[in-house]
Amino acid sequence: MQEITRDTLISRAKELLASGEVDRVYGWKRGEFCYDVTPALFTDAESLEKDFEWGDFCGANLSKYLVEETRKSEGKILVFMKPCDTYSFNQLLTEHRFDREKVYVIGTPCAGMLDPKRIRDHAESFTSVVSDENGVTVSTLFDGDVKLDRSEVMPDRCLNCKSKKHVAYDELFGEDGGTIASGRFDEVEKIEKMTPDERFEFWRGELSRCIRCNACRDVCPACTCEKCVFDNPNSGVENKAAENSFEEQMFHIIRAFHVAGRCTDCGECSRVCPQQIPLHLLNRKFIKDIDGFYGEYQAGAEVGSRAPLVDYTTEDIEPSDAVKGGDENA
Amino acid sequence: MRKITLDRLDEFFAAVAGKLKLYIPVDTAGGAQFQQWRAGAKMSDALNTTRSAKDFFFPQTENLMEFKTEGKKIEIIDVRRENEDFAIFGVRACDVRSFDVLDRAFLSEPADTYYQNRREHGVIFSLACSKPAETCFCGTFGIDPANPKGDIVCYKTDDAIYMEAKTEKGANLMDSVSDIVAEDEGGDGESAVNAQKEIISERMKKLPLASLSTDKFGGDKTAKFFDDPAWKSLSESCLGCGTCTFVCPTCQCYDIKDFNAGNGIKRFRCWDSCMYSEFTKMSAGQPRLTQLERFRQRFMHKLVYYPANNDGMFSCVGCGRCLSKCPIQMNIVKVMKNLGEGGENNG
Amino acid sequence: MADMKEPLIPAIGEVVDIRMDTPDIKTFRVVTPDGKKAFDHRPGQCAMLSVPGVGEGMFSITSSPTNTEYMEFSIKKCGCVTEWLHSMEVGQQITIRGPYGNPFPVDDEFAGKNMLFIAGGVGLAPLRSVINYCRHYRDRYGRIDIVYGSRSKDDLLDYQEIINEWAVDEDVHVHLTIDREQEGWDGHVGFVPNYVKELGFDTENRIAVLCGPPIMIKFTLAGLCELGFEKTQMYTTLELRMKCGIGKCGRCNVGSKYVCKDGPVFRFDQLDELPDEY
Amino acid sequence: MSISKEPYRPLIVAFCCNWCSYAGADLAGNNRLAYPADVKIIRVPCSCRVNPTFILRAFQRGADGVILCGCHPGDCHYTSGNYYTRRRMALLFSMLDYLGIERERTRVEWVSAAEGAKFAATMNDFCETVASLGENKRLEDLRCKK
Repeated sequence: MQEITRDTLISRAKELLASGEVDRVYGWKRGEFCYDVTPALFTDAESLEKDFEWGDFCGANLSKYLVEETRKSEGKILVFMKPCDTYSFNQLLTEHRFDREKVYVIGTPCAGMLDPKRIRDHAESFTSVVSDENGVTVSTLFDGDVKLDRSEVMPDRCLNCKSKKHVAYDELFGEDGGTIASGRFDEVEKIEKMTPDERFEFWRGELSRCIRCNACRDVCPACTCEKCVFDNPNSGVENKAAENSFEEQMFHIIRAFHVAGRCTDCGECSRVCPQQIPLHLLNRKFIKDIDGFYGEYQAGAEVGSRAPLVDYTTEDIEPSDAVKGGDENA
Repeated sequence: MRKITLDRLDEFFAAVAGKLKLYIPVDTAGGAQFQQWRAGAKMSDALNTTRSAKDFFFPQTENLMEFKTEGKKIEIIDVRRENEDFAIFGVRACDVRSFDVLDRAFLSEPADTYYQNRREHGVIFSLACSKPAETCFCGTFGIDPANPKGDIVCYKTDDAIYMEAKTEKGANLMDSVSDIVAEDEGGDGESAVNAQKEIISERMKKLPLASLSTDKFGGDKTAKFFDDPAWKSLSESCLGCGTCTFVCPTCQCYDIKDFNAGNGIKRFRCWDSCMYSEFTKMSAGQPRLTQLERFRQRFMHKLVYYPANNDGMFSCVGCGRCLSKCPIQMNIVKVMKNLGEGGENNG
Repeated sequence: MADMKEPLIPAIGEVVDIRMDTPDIKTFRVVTPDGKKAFDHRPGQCAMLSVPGVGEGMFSITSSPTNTEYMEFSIKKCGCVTEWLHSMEVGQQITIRGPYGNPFPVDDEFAGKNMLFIAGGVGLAPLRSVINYCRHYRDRYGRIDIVYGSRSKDDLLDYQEIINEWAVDEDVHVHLTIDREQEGWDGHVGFVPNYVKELGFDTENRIAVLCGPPIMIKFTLAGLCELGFEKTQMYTTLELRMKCGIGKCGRCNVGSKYVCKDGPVFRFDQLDELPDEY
Repeated sequence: MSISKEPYRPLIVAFCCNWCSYAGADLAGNNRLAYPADVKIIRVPCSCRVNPTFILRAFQRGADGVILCGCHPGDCHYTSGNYYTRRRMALLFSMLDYLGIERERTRVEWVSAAEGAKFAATMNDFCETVASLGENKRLEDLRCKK
């Protein structure tokens, strides 16, 4: 799997801590099982040695924590970032959410993370997962070991990985990859080709499962407002009631709209949804439209780029034509 | 002990659905969920549903009353209606225990009539687990998955489901469908059920969380744990979303809000989460300013405050939903293991 | 089901009189539409007032339980519900439910004691019901002292009633103070905690009841301890965010105690057992 | 039940920008050009003041169609307001269509202050299309229904 191992990261982190260049490290901490890894802050070598974890389940995108964490002390923070995390990192820099000097980024290579929910479809009550070049062996409590192909247990965001390129790093482990032409819009096109009634039923079925827990908003690195409109009682949309289909539609359209043009397609929203609603398909629809209407744009590709919704040209597409071009069998 | 073979299960469901609304766990894209039974619906054999059965008694949103106002006058409209009878099939032992936890909260003086009415009209078919998941720890709270409570206890073996009515409500329902579900004369029911109980208790011992214990917790431990240094490292990466509280079968907190629908004002109740930043915010300030205090409140309530008010019963049933659903994989098991261990050891 | 009494469903109350006591506190007199008192209450208990479409708020009932015609609430304008209440006119209907919370122990711990009431700003409202109750059953209690302070002279709540009724009562001693010098005011000037220490009350057979802003409670409590008061002799009433009022919505707890059900009246030694989250 | 059940009339919400389309509506009124009374006009300083939440809130409160009128691209009083509107609404309408909501329920029209006739014609046409679609069932809030 990655020839860069946990120990490489730990020794480098210990060096940086010892040299005083950074005063704390944002990494992951082991839990009860192999997959329940929690983002955690390490300040000394001893806790790093004991608890630091890095492997197939360190999928959490840590860039959002930096907004809060950089305010807490003057020192630098060391943070390990997969390629897709660095896009969110750049997008947050574009929006001046923290200053670049307070963060020391080490880019780590990534061959795609594993998704515990997809593993559980194949192997119930599993406790440990070992992955190597020819696949993944999952050892379960009652059904012995289950051999699986890696692509069966990778989340959609990794199967349709858009880029192995680190767009921001102070130091890089392993060599840098490039952007990949992935089929990340296939699913969106499949939905677009449905008839309006089918599309409505599909989304009503998906969104009706929403339990309004706000996990998708709270984990999204593009959603970093100090005070979200959904937490503001007199905004009228704050309604916590999963009362009927309208509330869910309103919440998800507005959530996706607020990150339109800024969403880097990191897939965190779908990773954390307890009801496994494919929320990335909403954000990807906006990305596909923006690329189609206003030219290829990847949020976070470079710091300071002007997001599509705060920019314009005099010959943009008219809204009435925008929808006609949507699908063939309109 | 009554028996129904698996191939005639649909007939059984149809018979019960003839008497009252029946809900069974059905597989959906988001894991198993309770849905109203319709002919041909296939029961999911997943271990547990994503949303617990709490929703049937304490729904996420519920209209309490309506107001009509003209000028200075107000008219209060009581929208409470007698609920229809309904039955929920396939409730696991942990979720059945969560009803006891909720009962103490809602039915204690002064009783909540919305909840009470639904409780009276609900019949619970509890289903013993056969294959617990690694995230299960119901044993820690004294729940025996092999002998769940509930109105009618069911055991599912390879070819049949054995049912035993435990309460009067359950017995009435079983009698009303007795033509489909015959009494098990052959007697092999007992042995099949006991064999299954053996398997479950064996498996429970092998679970990774089997040794988790609640000895250090309880109603009198407020001072001991309130200022524990471990809270800082436990809560540092908590996002403050409401997932753990909304998938939890025993979370009881709710918010009361008014919705001006134009044609009248509806006062409704909806689930609320102590993890949300607005939970205790008031015009005079906010007693729980940071996420650490909110995080602490949630687990202190489950392990200390609730037992203090309910003679020792914990407000957690070990169902494991928060273990698998938390975006950053922080949960009550890690809290129980790390609290009181001299903070620095946050392993 | 509709016949069962639902604690969350309120009754209709009508505001029959609005008195502007101070620039930001108004006292509302509430009765049922047919003119009677909505429900009986004990001194120190609260009621939930609500304006449909705006929200609900918990307010202490400031009129004494012995008053059977109506209920009064002194409300300071500081949030959306209070703002709306302050914009009301006489005759406006609101909804009311209660009584909630535990009352002051006027018949057991307080019986036969000398009473020392210490209030700051709008903190007099919860104590006014106890003071008038003690004045009504005057013989059951010893000497009554009332130390009440506010920002300025026109911020003194129920000033007329204090001067014309309380001060002239037999063996009732009123000590008023305001924070800063103000012309037209010849009384004491200074903060309540210092004034209490200045007056110096002996602790013999005396109960102190405090209510006011947290900062005032903190210093007054320290002052009284210096004078030798025991924590078991001192009471206060807490104010936290209360939504259901019946100890179920899980919002107003301090440690394992719910302010709306186990409180709002607490003795200070009980408060010490609770974590400092209020 | 009332004996003469009136025929179904759609409820249309029109956001009109203060400088052009609102003046256009005024002109239509001065010239006695008729357009259905079901159109409820909301004046906004510029078409880009309209936030997607407003449009969804209008549907929640019972609107069957929402039309957003602004100045012609290039004549915006604030020079670039309607350019942002154009991008924003293109994405929003495409998303609503993606969710299966009938695309004819939402529309953007550029109406200048001098085009009273165009304003009336647009409103008539929009009312007919929305009326043909019938009541809004896909973006409604049951609690606001009569």
